[in-house]
Amino acid sequence: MPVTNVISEIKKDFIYNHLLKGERVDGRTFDQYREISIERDVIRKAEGSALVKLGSSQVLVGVKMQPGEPFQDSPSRGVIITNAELVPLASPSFEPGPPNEMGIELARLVDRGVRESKAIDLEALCIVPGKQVWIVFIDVHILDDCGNILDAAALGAIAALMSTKVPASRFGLGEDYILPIRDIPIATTTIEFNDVLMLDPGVDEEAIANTRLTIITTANGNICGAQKSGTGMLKPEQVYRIIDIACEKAKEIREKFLEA
Amino acid sequence: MPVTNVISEIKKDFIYNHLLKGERVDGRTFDQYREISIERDVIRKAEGSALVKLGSSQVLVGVKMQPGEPFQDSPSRGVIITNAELVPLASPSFEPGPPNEMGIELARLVDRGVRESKAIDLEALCIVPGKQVWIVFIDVHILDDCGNILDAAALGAIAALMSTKVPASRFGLGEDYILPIRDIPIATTTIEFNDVLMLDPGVDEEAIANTRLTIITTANGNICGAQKSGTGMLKPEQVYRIIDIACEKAKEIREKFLEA
Amino acid sequence: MPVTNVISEIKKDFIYNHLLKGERVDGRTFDQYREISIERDVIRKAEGSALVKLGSSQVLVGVKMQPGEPFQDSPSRGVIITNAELVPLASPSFEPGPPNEMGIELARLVDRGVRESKAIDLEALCIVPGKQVWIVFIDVHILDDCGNILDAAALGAIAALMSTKVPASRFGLGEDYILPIRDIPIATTTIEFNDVLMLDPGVDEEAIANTRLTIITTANGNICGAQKSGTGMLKPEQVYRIIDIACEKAKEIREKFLEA
Amino acid sequence: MDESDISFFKDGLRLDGRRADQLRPIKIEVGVLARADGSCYIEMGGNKVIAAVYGPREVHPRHLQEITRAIVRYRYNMASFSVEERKRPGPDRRSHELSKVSREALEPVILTSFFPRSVIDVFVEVLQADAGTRTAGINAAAVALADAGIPMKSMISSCAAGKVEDTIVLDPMKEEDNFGQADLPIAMTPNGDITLMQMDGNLTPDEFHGAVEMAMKGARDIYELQRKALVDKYSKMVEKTGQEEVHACD
Amino acid sequence: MDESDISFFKDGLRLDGRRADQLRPIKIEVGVLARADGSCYIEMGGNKVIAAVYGPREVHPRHLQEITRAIVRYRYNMASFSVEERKRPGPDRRSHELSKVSREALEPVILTSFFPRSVIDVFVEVLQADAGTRTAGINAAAVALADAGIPMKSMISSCAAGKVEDTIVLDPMKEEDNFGQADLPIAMTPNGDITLMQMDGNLTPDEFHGAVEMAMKGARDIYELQRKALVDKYSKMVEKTGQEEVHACD
Amino acid sequence: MDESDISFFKDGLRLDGRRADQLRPIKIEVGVLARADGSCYIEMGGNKVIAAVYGPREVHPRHLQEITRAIVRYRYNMASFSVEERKRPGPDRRSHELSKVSREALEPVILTSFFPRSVIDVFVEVLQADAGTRTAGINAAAVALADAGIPMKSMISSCAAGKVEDTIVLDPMKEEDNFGQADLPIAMTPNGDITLMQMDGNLTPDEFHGAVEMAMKGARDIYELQRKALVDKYSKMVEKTGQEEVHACD
Repeated sequence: MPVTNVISEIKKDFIYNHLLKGERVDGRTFDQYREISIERDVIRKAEGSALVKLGSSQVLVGVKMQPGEPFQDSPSRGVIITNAELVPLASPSFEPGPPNEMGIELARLVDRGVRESKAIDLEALCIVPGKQVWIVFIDVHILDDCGNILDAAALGAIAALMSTKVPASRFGLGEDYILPIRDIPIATTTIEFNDVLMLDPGVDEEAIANTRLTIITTANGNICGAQKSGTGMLKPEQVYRIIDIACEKAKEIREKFLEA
Repeated sequence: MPVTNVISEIKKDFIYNHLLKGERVDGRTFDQYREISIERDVIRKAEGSALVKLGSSQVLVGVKMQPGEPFQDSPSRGVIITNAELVPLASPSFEPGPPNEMGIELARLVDRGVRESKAIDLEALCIVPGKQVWIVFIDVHILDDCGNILDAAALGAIAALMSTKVPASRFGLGEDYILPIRDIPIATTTIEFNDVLMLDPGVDEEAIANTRLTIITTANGNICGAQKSGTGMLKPEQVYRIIDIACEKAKEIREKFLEA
Repeated sequence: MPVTNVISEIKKDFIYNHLLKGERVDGRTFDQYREISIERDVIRKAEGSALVKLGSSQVLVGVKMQPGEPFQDSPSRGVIITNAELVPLASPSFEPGPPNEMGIELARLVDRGVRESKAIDLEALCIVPGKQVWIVFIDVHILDDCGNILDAAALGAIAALMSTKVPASRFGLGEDYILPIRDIPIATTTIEFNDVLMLDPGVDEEAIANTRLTIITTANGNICGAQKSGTGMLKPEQVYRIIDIACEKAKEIREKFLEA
Repeated sequence: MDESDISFFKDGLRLDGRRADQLRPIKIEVGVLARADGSCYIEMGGNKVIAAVYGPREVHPRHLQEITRAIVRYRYNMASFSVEERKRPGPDRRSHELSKVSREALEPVILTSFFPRSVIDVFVEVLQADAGTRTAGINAAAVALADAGIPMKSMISSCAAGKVEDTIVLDPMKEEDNFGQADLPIAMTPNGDITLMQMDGNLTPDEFHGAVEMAMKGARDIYELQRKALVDKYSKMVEKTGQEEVHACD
Repeated sequence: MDESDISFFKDGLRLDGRRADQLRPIKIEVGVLARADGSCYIEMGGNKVIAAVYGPREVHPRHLQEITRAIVRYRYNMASFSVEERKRPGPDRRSHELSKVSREALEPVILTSFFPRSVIDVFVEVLQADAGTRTAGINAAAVALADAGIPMKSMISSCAAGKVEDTIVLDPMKEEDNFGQADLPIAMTPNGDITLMQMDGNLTPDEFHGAVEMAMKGARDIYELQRKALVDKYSKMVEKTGQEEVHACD
Repeated sequence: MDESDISFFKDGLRLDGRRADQLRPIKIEVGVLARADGSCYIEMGGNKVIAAVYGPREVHPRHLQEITRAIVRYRYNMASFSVEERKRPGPDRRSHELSKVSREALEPVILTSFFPRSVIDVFVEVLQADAGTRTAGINAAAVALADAGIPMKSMISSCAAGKVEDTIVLDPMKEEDNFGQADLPIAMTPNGDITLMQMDGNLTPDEFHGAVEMAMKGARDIYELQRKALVDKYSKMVEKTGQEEVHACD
């Protein structure tokens, strides 16, 4: 609708002019996240779940587990399958149908954080070596995209995993037990615009400053994942600055929301 | 083609004006079906088949059977799989490709009639409990859509099932035998227009009066399925009237065509 | 782009006028192939491979093998699966996505040549009768479509098969051995235009003279495959003439490139 | 539908303590999403369903446009984790059918002629399923349409009746749905015009009649809750005087 | 293609009692469908095939339009129950290839330049298959095109020849097709212009020659039957004087 | 990523005899395809990758058009036979992600505003894979864009660094990639603006820093080879005086 486009252009100008002046339109500082809330165990039918709100962005993550076959090249390790549904309910720009490039990238980054941080002890998920292992399905359901759904999804994934109970009794495999989690990966995303770096972009900031760098850190402060996205460029020094910010911010978030 | 559209508009007006005067354009009474014919065993390669003509509408239903795995939650019961192909040969409005909403609804209603009436004794289709049962494929092939293909398809399905021979010998499972049928579900569809109810709508009547109610009845006069479709509304009294008509009409059809 | 279309129309006229004068635009005689080169074992990861150049057309064929289940109706024979990817890199008219009609026809013709000539001894590819046989994947990858990619693909397929080593040791099935090849099918394609027959059409000749006949011959001079394509017609005498040319030409190609 | 050995009543009450004609607890929240033009979250018993409305907006692809009216699209979707055994993402045949009948339940009251050549999109996500997701979805969708300011002739309310142990019951829950004898969901306007009716199982004509009446009674009760939820939201908006509602993030 | 242990001849006749150069029984009916612009039902031996033609009509999607002529589409489809082992619905690679060559068998005689920017759709449904479905489909489709009033330069007739026990035979049936040595279907105009030619198996050039000639003889015989079916239908229409043919339901 | 029992170094050199900061052998050929507007073939170690560029050309489907600039599409695809275990044809989730980040690696230097409403298509086919196919693909694609005459602000060069046995190494090969501790591919302009950065595994911030610097060094070396390949091709063209380059078959 033409009207919407005009409004959206005006809004962009508004944000753009703020950024040029070194201000964010919602009054945040550059390294400030919007308000974060995490509610766990919201879906009784899932083995684990978490609803993450990041400002107005809302992401629901559910974890389901069932026994299945291991991969041939890792016969005694559990399997992680991560999927993200950018359902059209969450944004006027999402369309029905199988995940597009953006949904696939998001799912793969969430997956990478969990996998590369070795957060799940996959060896512990072996039932019968070479025959049967636990499959962990991490399903990310975006409900409201007001920007930076990636960080929210990654946060939801680890929070849901930390609340996951392995449903062993349902499958006649002994008593249920808590899924053993060994690390807490945190993803933080920064955008760059006119050499200004801003954490946790809102949806309009994302539209204007199309260079993003996501850094995933482990509990000991190492980096287990990184991804630049968008059609812009970054100087190496900007990358290093972003890493410094990311490590610090991830530590805060981890301590505040997940180690409590 | 513009010409066709003009003709179709004129035709609609014509039918519309008849309906306003309480007449159907083909001279039928409101509770009268078009001529019905059922020819069984028309496809030698199928285990059972029936070609149903309902006026000019033509629907061919084939039944194939083969051994397969039962569902986990019903290990000793056969499986029914119903599919409908609204092939583009049958109507200018059908398109190639996987079944659309309309084809899926039709298949699911045909399936519901067979399933909810318990027409097939699924327990009798168990070969080895939990391992192997008979799969019954009911394939509906619409050949000519001149209206109310749903009733024709449902009629074809039960007629084809009543002529089905279980191909046990082909699979080394003993001698062939007649598929045991325990009930004869009949679907009757009524449309509503200006508070007039009309059974068995023709294709143009369907286009004009877009409120339909399909009632599926069993041999003992009970109701085993119902579905309103179309973007109109029905008063409860209309629903009850339709049920009365449906039960009576279904009895007639059942006696005339399927119990002979 | 309009400009391209104009150029392409001018080019077509140019070729058309040459053909009317009984000349081919690149100076070839009517029964002359463009330069052929075959390079084998170009892909180390494949069990067999060949890069065929036919003038500027380039086709890469890779053969992969792995153990798998036989078909129910041929329990002691290996399985051939042929696939062709007309990737959009190879021509402005190719589009991403699953093979279209043209890609499917090409794959099925390459397959037919290998299968009907009985080039592969499928009985020799049985591992455990009814349980495990070798699957031979023939994957045709078109790299540059400058006309007559079918002949190039068929040539690539048999050349790749002739260089294929069965990877038995990788699957713990004994020592690797050379895939036994019993015949060398050769496909030759002729186009017809104004009653002139021309072998090995270039891409512009294909566009103008849309009647093609492909003949596949075996080493003993028999015919094991034929396919007319395009929206033109052929007289029986033209067919017989094409067969004579095809048999002779195939013999030359076979001797020159594949029996050396 | 097998009754198996389950007993559905104890001391005249159902397994979850309800009377035969009692609804499960219902919670309705309006305007829960920032990006959507209208939205609603509903809990009906164990069901957790969220609905969003976008539009009227441009139609893509173009050839779906209607010259004289808006088209309505409805997408019913279940989250993978909403059911006991993980569901593969994406629509299956069941969800296609539910999307169709749900759309046809709402379309009769939407004034589509106000918005020629445009589309009104209704998206319903089932986050947790517990029998009755289609009726919960329609209830949420109808409120979300109102929240989006789409002009409607009336509200739509939806409820099912079922039959267990030869008794007609209102708003069946999972066990009653799985092992009961019949299920009959309806949707209707406040003055009793039926826009959705489905049924499977086995009912005599009299039982059918009874089930329809009971489902309609349930729908009437739900209508009051829908109305209240919309009034509550509107009241809150009015309280913040001068403050216009803005559908935007933050 | 394995000959296995089957013997294809007995007392000089084939398994179904035919001579080597004899067609199976053929039945052709014209105008069997009400909705289609033209239609034809054919039985060739055990094959039961129906063809419908729609058009010339508008092209969707638009970008397929040709400015100077009608495009022709052909969809060969097998019903799930048409073969011994149930076929999954929808097109497979084989049906894509058959659709292509069948379209190319008919397109040469259709006067597509009469209808720029439009499409002529040919839909062929195989209801029962018994070797030779592609030739049966083309025969039915050609008659359906005529029945639809599509201007054509000539009729198209299609027939196959095969090789069993080193003998060339006309119109192979299932056993001859499955276990024979070669199959060669053609389609042609009445004056012998070939529009379809496919072949697999193993033939010497001389056998190829013989098979083409025999298939052409079969096609000529089929042409007479196609012609008769069309004339019969036309005669019946003329009998009902003053009564125009109406392509409509009822 | 498990280190298992592999030892990645012997006498200070890697399994293939390289030093830690050494690239694998690289071969670049420009203009290897006749139909494409620009093309490039690259070998990086065991990788064999070919890239083609088409455009600027018309956008289909139309609604993807941008009014003010060309859109860029990038399709990374692996041939079925390019890997040890045959890959099913067609894109998977990994190739979708690689296509996205590779497109974003090139788009910053393409002057898309020169060609409103058009598309620049980049197609990359991996013919043989040996760790590092995305970087090889980007290197080839960048050269192919130049070969197609697409105006660019600068060249793009791509290289990865990895970590094995706690040592940062340049341009990891298959074994190092499969069993190493980290992989960090980048792409950049000749003056060090980074357009692609991905990383997985485990690195301290200092190691991350070291890996970025090493990958940038590799990219700078690759830039020289890209430049040389383009100059060589241009020199040859100039030699054949008066002979214009024609992108056509034969």
